[in-house]
Amino acid sequence: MPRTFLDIFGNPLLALGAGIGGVMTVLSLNTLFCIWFERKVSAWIQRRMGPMEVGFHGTLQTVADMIKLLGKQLITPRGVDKPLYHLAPLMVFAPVVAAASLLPFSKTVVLTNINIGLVLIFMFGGFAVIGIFMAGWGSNNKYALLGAMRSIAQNISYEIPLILSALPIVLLISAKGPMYEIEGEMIAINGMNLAHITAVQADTGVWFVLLQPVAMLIFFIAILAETNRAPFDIPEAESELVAGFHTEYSGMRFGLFFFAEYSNMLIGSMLATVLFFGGWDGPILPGPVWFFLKAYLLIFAMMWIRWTFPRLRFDQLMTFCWGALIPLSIVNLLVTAFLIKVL
Amino acid sequence: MSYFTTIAGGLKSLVTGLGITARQMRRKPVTLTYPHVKPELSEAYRSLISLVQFEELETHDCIACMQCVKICPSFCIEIDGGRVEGIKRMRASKFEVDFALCSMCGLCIDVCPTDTLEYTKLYDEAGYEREWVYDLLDPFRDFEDEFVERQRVSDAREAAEKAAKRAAAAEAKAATEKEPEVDP
Amino acid sequence: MSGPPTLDLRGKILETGESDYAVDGFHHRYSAGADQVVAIAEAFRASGYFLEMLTCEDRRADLHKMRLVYTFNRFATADRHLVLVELAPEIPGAEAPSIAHVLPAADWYEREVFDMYGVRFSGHPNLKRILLPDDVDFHALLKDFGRIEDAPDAAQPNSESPRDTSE
Amino acid sequence: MNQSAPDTLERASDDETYYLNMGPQHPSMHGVLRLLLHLRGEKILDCEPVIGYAHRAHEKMAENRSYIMFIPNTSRVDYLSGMIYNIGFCQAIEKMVGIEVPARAEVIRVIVCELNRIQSHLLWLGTFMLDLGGVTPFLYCFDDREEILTILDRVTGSRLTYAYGRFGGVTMDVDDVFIEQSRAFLVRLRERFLMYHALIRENVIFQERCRGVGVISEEIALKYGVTGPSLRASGVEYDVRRAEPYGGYERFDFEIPTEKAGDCLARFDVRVREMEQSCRIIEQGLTALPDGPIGPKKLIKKLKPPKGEFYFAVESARGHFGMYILSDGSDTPAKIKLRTPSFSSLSSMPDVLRGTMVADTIAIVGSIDLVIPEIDR
Repeated sequence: MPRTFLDIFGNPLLALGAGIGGVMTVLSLNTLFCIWFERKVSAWIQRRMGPMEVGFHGTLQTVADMIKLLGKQLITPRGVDKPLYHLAPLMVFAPVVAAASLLPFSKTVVLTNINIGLVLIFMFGGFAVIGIFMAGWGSNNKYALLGAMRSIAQNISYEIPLILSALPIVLLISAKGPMYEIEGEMIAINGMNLAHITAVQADTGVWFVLLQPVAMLIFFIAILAETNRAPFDIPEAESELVAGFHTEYSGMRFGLFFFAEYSNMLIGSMLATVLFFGGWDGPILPGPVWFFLKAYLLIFAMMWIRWTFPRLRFDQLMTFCWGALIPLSIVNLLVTAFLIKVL
Repeated sequence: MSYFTTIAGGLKSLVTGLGITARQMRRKPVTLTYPHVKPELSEAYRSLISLVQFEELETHDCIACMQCVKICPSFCIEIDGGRVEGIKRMRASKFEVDFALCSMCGLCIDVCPTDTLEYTKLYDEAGYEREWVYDLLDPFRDFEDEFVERQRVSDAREAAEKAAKRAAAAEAKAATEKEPEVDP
Repeated sequence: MSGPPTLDLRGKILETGESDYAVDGFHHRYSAGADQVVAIAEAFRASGYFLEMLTCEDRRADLHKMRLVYTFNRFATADRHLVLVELAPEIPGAEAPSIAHVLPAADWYEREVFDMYGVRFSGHPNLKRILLPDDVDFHALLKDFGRIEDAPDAAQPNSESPRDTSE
Repeated sequence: MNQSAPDTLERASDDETYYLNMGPQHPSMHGVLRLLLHLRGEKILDCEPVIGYAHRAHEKMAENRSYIMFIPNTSRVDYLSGMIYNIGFCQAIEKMVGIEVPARAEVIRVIVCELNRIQSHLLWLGTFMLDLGGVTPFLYCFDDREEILTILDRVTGSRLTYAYGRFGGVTMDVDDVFIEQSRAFLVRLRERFLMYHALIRENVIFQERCRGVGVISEEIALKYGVTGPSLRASGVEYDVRRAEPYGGYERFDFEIPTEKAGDCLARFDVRVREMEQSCRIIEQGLTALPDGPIGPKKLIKKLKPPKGEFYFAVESARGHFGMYILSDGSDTPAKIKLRTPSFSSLSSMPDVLRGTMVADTIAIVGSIDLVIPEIDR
């Protein structure tokens, strides 16, 4: 089983520092890359060129933008609820860092190895809603409030199919237990341990996307909704709510929301990779490379979808969740449970 | 059952959409990186106006007839001018256009009797003040005296020729008129 | 082109004028008094016509009147009725009954006429300015407002020889 | 996904009701329209459009300059169908004064007007998709629109505010390159229609957003004088080009597309089919382009119109554009009233929007194709 940072560093504070440093580096680089990549993907789809000026094919454009954002004045509008307004970006941003530390990115080394990793990730995902609502309420702006309202309803609703579509994986793993042999080592297997989920897929050579295609689809759609990506970007629907919950934010506070959005995308894609695409499993190339490659392919798919479809209306979004995704995922879960019991 | 067919149909339409954008993704961009690559302006492009330099005159041919001043919907043209000592042609002495007001409608060019107005190809000019006045005669000032001199000479020659012709005609006429007298 | 029979308003209208569609674009032309406007609008509404346009003319210079111009038309075949309504020349003071409750299209047109000419419409649900800001104190399309001679240093549009200094 | 009927809503001013100023600065108000929404949650109780932010006093300007000097103004009233307005104004004056237009100029006018109509509809299609959250079709539409602008730029010298019409003709003649380019464009556009159909019309999200949303019934249309594609989507076959043929349209063979439903989807369908019809008209025009002059030899500057009232209407991309001209016999109009279609369409909005949701507002206002400067004049 992989070694954690605690195993490597020995000292918990040192491990914590190294973990946060590592996660922050990865997330920052990811944000810088994703913004550039998103602009490039949209440009390709729309037959434009995208950023071309700063650096080779505009690669340094986001760096320049980030510097610009850092240099901008932080405007605090009159009439905002100051504590909430100031705290909100941090509340959106902090759970992202915590969630990112749970993902097993390689076979040998991980940041943490917790038996309830899956639950924790969903929990941190749920935290972000509080930050978004604080932003919406604290801004004292009707567009922001509408955006926040939509966001809460959407995120809470879509957590259900998200979890329901992850459950069959937990069942599949648990069905292999209680003890399972991985590379000659017997371990007490746990369906909610992300490292175990990856390890089982690598060991059997069957990625769960083959066993659970419906769950994969539902999970992916739910991830889109959870990360407020088009066609589910109604909390920040540009053409309706100007910018939704972050309408009143400027400078680096706005930057933090952006940061959180792209980090959420990465975490969602990584989680999907772990659950359905075998995580770091793959031939020739080292594990982490495969891990990030798969995650970025999923991110590319998310961008592709965003730049193809129009946006759903709020009530349609909810109908889609409660009328299609949740029943489907429940049926899928029951069928999986039944088949596991029978086979 | 219709529940599932609806979902399937919807999914199919979404996949079709993704296919279309994927096909577009493989094509070349249609945009230009503007300051580096400049689009070609069309021949007829309407921009700021200027005076034509006629080859045979070596200068403009504005005769200060005020047609453009009268027709300009933005009231942005101001012309001074009139008769110059010694030549027949009327000449403009001031042709000021306030381009901050000009809307490039082209009425002045249509109305010009001597066709001495034309569009330039300046597409990125901007005024920085409320009044952005150019005197279109400025590029021609140096030629003006020369032109007037030349014109005076040619006018004089023309006048002389005309006078000669007239004299000849008068003579001929006189001759024809005289003839009957001579004849009998 | 045949279509539904044209609306006959001669009983209700004071005066029927001459009109030739091929020349001026109106099939029928009427003059009416301000008190008849609502009845006229109701008649048009009942026959399936829509209010095509409502505007006003400042005719104080020649007719010594303000004049409202209504045109009604229908979708089926073109049948344009021009109704001219003469009002008192005083601004403020000229007033006509509103037809917004009969034809809601008139709501905004009447507001525009009020905005631009100062003609009031009695019974209008929301008679306030529509295009100009609420706090201006003029009616922009009246002939005595903003004539070009008032404008400083503007060329005269129709003078024969503007600033011809050649003489 | 059904909306409750407007009459089930009570218009209360209790604590639950709040007001939202959508605009004048808002990403999808297409300029400077302001909608004052009375909301409860996301549901619209009432809506009050506030206009006038782009008022440029075109009607006042008209009273202070001669007829010919008003020509450049016309294409600025509605900058998206500037050609139709521009040429429509010339046609109105020609009819009033009795100026003959040569056959070639007439056909050229029809062609450029229809190109302009397609251009306007393409821009509408793009911005409508933008309102619904689909950014990519917007850029595809602009790509196509760019072709039209290039074609028109070649003959008029301008891309948006054309000032191409003159009394009795047009300013510049078209050449073979124009005909070639236009034909090539029609071929290209017909291919693109297939793509738009698959990418937009077939898309399930698009259909969900549009079907049954913002129904303008025939009743509402009649009450408010809504015209153009928005009216034809409600099942009324009214098109000025057919009802009161002008400028030689009676010689062209085209259909007037109508739909029954009156919702956003119907308006979408009507506009797309109208573009196809415009393609047909252009094709006929290009084939039948006669030789001859394109206008009077000398620019007609001074007019002697008869005294009296005149009305002339053309079908702009948004509907019935009427010009009421009062002439006092001089070279300056005593009054010009521009009856613009968007004005009527927008005035019907409170009735249509009541009972819908905020997201629908955007879709509905987008689907009726408003050009704010045209409303404000």
